[in-house]
Amino acid sequence: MKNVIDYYKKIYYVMKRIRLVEEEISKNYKHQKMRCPTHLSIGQELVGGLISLFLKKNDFAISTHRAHAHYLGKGGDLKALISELYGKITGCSKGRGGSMHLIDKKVSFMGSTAIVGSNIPIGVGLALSIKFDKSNKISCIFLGDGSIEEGVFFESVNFTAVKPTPTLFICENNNYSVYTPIHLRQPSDRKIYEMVESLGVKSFLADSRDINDTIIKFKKAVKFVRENKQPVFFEITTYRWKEHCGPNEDDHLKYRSEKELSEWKKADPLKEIEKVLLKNHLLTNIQIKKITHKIKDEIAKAFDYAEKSEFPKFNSVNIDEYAN
Amino acid sequence: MKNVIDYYKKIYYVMKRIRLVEEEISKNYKHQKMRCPTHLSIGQELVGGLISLFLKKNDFAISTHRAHAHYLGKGGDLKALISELYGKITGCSKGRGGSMHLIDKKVSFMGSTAIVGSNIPIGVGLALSIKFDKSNKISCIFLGDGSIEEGVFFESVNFTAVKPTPTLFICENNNYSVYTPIHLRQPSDRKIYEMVESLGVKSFLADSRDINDTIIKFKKAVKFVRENKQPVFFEITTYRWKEHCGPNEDDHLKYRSEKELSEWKKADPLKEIEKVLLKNHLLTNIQIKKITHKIKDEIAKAFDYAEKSEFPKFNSVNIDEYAN
Amino acid sequence: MNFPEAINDAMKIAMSIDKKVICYGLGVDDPKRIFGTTKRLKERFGPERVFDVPTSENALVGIGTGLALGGYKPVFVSQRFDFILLAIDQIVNAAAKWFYMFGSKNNIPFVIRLIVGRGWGQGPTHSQSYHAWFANVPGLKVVMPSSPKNAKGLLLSSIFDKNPVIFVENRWLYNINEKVPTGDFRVPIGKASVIQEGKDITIISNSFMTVEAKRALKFLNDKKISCELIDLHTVRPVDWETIYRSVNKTGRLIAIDSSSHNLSIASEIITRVIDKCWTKLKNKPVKMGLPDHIQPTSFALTKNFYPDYISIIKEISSLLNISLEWKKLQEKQETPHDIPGTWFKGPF
Amino acid sequence: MNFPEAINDAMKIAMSIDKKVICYGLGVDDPKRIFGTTKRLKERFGPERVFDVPTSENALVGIGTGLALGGYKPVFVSQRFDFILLAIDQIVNAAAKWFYMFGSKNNIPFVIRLIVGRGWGQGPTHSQSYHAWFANVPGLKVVMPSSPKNAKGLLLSSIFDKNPVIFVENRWLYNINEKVPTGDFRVPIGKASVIQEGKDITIISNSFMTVEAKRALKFLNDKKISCELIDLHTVRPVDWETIYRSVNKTGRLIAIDSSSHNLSIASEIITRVIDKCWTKLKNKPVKMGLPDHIQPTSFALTKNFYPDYISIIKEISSLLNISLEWKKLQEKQETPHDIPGTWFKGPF
Ligand SMILES: Cc1ncc(C[n+]2csc(CCOP(=O)(O)OP(=O)(O)O)c2C)c(N)n1
Ligand SMILES: Cc1ncc(C[n+]2csc(CCOP(=O)(O)OP(=O)(O)O)c2C)c(N)n1
Ligand SMILES: [Mg+2]
Ligand SMILES: [Mg+2]
Repeated sequence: MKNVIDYYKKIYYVMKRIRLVEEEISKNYKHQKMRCPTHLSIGQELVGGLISLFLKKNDFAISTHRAHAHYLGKGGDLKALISELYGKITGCSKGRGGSMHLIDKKVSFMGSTAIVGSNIPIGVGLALSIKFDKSNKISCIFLGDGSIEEGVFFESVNFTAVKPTPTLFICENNNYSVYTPIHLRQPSDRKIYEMVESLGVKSFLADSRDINDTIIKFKKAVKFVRENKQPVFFEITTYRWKEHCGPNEDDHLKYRSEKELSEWKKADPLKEIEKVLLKNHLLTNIQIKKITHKIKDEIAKAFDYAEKSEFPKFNSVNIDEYAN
Repeated sequence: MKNVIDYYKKIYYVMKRIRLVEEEISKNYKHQKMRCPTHLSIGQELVGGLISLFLKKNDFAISTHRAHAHYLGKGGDLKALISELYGKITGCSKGRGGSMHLIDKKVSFMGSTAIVGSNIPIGVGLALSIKFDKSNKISCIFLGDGSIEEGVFFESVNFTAVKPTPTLFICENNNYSVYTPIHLRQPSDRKIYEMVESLGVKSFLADSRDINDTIIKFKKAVKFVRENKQPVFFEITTYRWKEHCGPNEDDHLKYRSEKELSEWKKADPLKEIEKVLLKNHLLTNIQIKKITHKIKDEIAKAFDYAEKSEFPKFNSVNIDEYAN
Repeated sequence: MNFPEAINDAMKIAMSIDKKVICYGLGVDDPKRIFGTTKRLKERFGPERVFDVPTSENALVGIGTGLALGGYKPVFVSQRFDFILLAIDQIVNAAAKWFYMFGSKNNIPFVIRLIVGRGWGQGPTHSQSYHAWFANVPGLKVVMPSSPKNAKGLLLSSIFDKNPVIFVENRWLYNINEKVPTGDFRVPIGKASVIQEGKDITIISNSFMTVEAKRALKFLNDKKISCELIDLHTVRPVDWETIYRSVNKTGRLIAIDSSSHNLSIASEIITRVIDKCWTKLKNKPVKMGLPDHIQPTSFALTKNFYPDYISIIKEISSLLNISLEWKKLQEKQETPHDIPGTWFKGPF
Repeated sequence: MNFPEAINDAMKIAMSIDKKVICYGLGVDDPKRIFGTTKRLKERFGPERVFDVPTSENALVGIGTGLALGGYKPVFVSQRFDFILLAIDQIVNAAAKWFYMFGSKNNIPFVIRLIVGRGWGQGPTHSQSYHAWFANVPGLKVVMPSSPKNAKGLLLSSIFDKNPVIFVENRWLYNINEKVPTGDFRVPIGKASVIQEGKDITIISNSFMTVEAKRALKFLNDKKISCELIDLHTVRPVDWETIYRSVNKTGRLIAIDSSSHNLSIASEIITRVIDKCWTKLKNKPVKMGLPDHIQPTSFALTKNFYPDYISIIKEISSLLNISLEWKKLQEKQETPHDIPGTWFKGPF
């Protein structure tokens, strides 16, 4: 138990930073300078924290439309993220991809894609390259509960079940695909992780509200993949606070109950970690203020950097579309 | 037990007829008048027999590239089948589809398609139409062990697991997709039917060499679908004797062992049924000769009909490509 | 009536007329109702005929084909054209071929509504429109409305057509308002619409490009340039007769597509016009369209990505070799190029 | 060396030169070895670099993209072009866009070999070639060899190209024999080949249509008709300069595609030639290709489905307004139209 708490401080910082970044994006979105579809991870920061603890810099990661937290958790450059949202040449994809297309090669964050499920086989391919290289990296694929329904998910899982690769599937089950609850998309009595187990891939289930358990299991999952060079599927129950796409709340749409939302907010893993840290005197209120201040300062600088950066120029020939 | 044997006579006739049709196609193929890719069902006739016993005429069926046995088992017109192979206007698809594209609306055989897995969601759609109609038909989807690997199979199973429809998936597991054995395509320790069960669809496994068991289970499966208006997955182990595509043997290719093939040939369900019928005095050798003669006569007439039929004419405008 | 209301109206009428009409797709019964196009359908026609689905595009199209074979008239909706790339096999190898391939014995009445994204950084995978691909697939019909009125009429015709129809809706049409006939009003598939007759030049366009062309007309009419504007309505089949008749009259052609100009409907129109109107041509025909380039996300990179009424005027100015002072028009533009109007605040 | 041997040779050379080259696909190590094109690869380079796979086209293409991101140079083989329609999403939305969409930071060296079926009743879903679709996708290169020699050289260039390449092989090329240079011989992507120079007319073709065009040349040369024959080699990018130069010289153009003529490479070529060579054209350019129709299975229905050397001669005869007695040629034909030679006994 004491072991696990050691992780809290680092995870707290990473999660807090993700939260504050997302909140700042949410706040500034109305100025209409981040002109692209943007999916926030507020409420789902734990995964970003987990990967910051257990992934190595050269482990591959590949994500989805909702990628900010993964990008930051993996160590992606904040300035390049904000600049990408601003569509600036300093953006991580030179403004060409926007919020849904993030990359940071320095930390092996290989990309995030906006077609549901499309990153999954690519992550398996990355894992296969690791296998061929005989290196001890692993390949992490972030995915949502909705992507499970795409055939390519099944094909990819089947592939690595036949041909074992060091793939870690990390499935954030937030119960929704846009406004559609999972019971309209998948049989109610079927658990995703159990189904995947039956496809031939070792699986875990964790609840983001049970932080200790989640950390222990995640650590175990990463270790298993790395040591056995075999795939693992890690499902984590979580919840998105904001609207599916965009900076606002969407409670007025009533596709989910107020109670559901408020219960999840009450169980906020970030707040929970903070509480535990305070209780265990591993953190003080003054330190929290300091951390907050430090992060906010960093964020302000990133926004400033993005604001001041140049826009890219459009080149009408197919330059930059082909590598030479 | 006695009950089951009652089915033997009918099933014997249907299977024998399929076998003789396929053999005649195989024999005549070299004359180069059946100019299309042709996948024979010799060795796999049992499924054709089963559906002749338990499906109703108005139950939907939809099949794959290897569809002759299903078409005949469902009651499809033999002359129209042979004519289709000959590319004649009297063919069931007017010569446009060939061996891989069979249809006989009179017996609700709705089509067979040549893209692996592509018939599967269409069969689920047919089942959904039955559900909307509130009729008590069922929809049968024939598929091979290879089609399991296509994402659309998974998507279709998931769909009907969430939204129950009277779908009967009939999976003929003949251990091969072309020359590739199943263990290179699917995890060796995973059983298809168990996996499908875990996807949320009730499943059965039968071995075509255990005829009684297969008949009982199949009857049960059909009954379950019809009564509960819920999907069932029925896996049946079987074996293809001839080459994957074409009229010949392919033993010289050595992708499967002589032993494997000869063991399956020894356990030939058709011969087995014949044996049991003879032993139980439900059939005599003279009757067998008579049946054979009758069927051969019918087949000869069908080939003759096909030979004598007219070729279709090509119409360079897009006539017949659009319904009016 | 705006565009989503017109679509919604058509859906309601079709579903009232014919109990076999079914509407399904991700979000058809969610709070946003596909930008309002499926509003109140579930309430009115019940959850069996209007239902949400798993994210499984390929199976969903196959299921539609099966429903059609079973006697239904399904309407499947995809919120972006880009997503349907997952279902190309079912559309091309199954739905499109079914009628012909099986001896014209079973037809597939099936509408696939595809919404094309534009603006606000929709970017590489949320703003594509491969209608030209589908226009190259025998067995399919491909319909591209350009206004609320023809959207309603064309959708009703599509739903009651006996063949699979790809129905392409540009997101920027959604905010256009016009008077739309009530009731079961149909616009025929395969017939182009001559929006304005003229004698100097023929403009052929589709979807949102017709809106831009209409804007250009206002300006050009003032300058006494007599343009004939033809909106295609459907890009498979194309109404060749109307096109040839017009070009034979005017001797000049600008063909505009609402996607990349490369291998576009505009290319095919020019090729065929060359064949059929060769001796009547006064100038070489001109094509317009988006650049043959991946669409970037950044605001700065999408500037001038789409043809607009100014670039149309510019082309005409150079084709007729007259000065039309289009540069001044550019200076007057106030709405940022990546939104359909200043009321739009993102993100969709 | 015949065509499969040339492909096989290229694969062996590529895999020897570069350990990162991987070959996978259904059947690459089965007894038939994809018509011999992957012969002895597994024995020579090991089962890790040459492997069979589940029937999961969409994932397999995604896996190739991942391998490429991980530093490998995968070559994926699909036995029919038609099957790849299941993987359009991965090709178009991911592989093609990756380099540009992520700021040109990671490139995808990835070859997808697609074999186009023809003859012996391949029919509606086993004889399609949608290379024109891929030629409309920025980020892809699309290569179409027309002989063993250029197949070898183009495949080697494709494997060592830094971008995703769609490599389209017509099944009827497989039986052509010619001398092929040994060793690491490359033919550049994006450069058309002038097979014969001439001054009366330009013929532009690709893939197996170039074989037919060459046959036509033999006849036409005898008749002293001076044709310039250009084989495209690649349909994205197209070598426009070579095309314009030729048409500006001859003033006449026949563009032939090896798939449906509708919305084809031939259409695009004509459209662009109109733009660039307008004043030099002596006749209207002509396009040829398959009918815009679903391909039937029946022997009787595929007769005249494909352009052949006789129909090319016929077109030229009408274009130059001279009588070339092509009808006599038709009478001389002995091999049934649906097989590449009398040695062929079906079924594949
Ligand atoms: C193939 C495809 N279909 C539909 C969409 C529209 N879409 C965007 S995000 C999303 C929700 C996916 O849900 P999930 O995987 O659970 O991720 P979450 O948004 O909950 O993080 C959908 C359906 C898409 N982008 N791609
Ligand atoms: C999408 C697709 N991929 C590959 C093929 C080539 N192919 C034709 S039949 C076949 C084997 C399928 O195996 P299975 O489903 O087990 O059927 P079987 O031939 O054993 O009856 C394959 C791979 C195809 N037709 N479609
Ligand atoms: Mg979700
Ligand atoms: Mg099989």
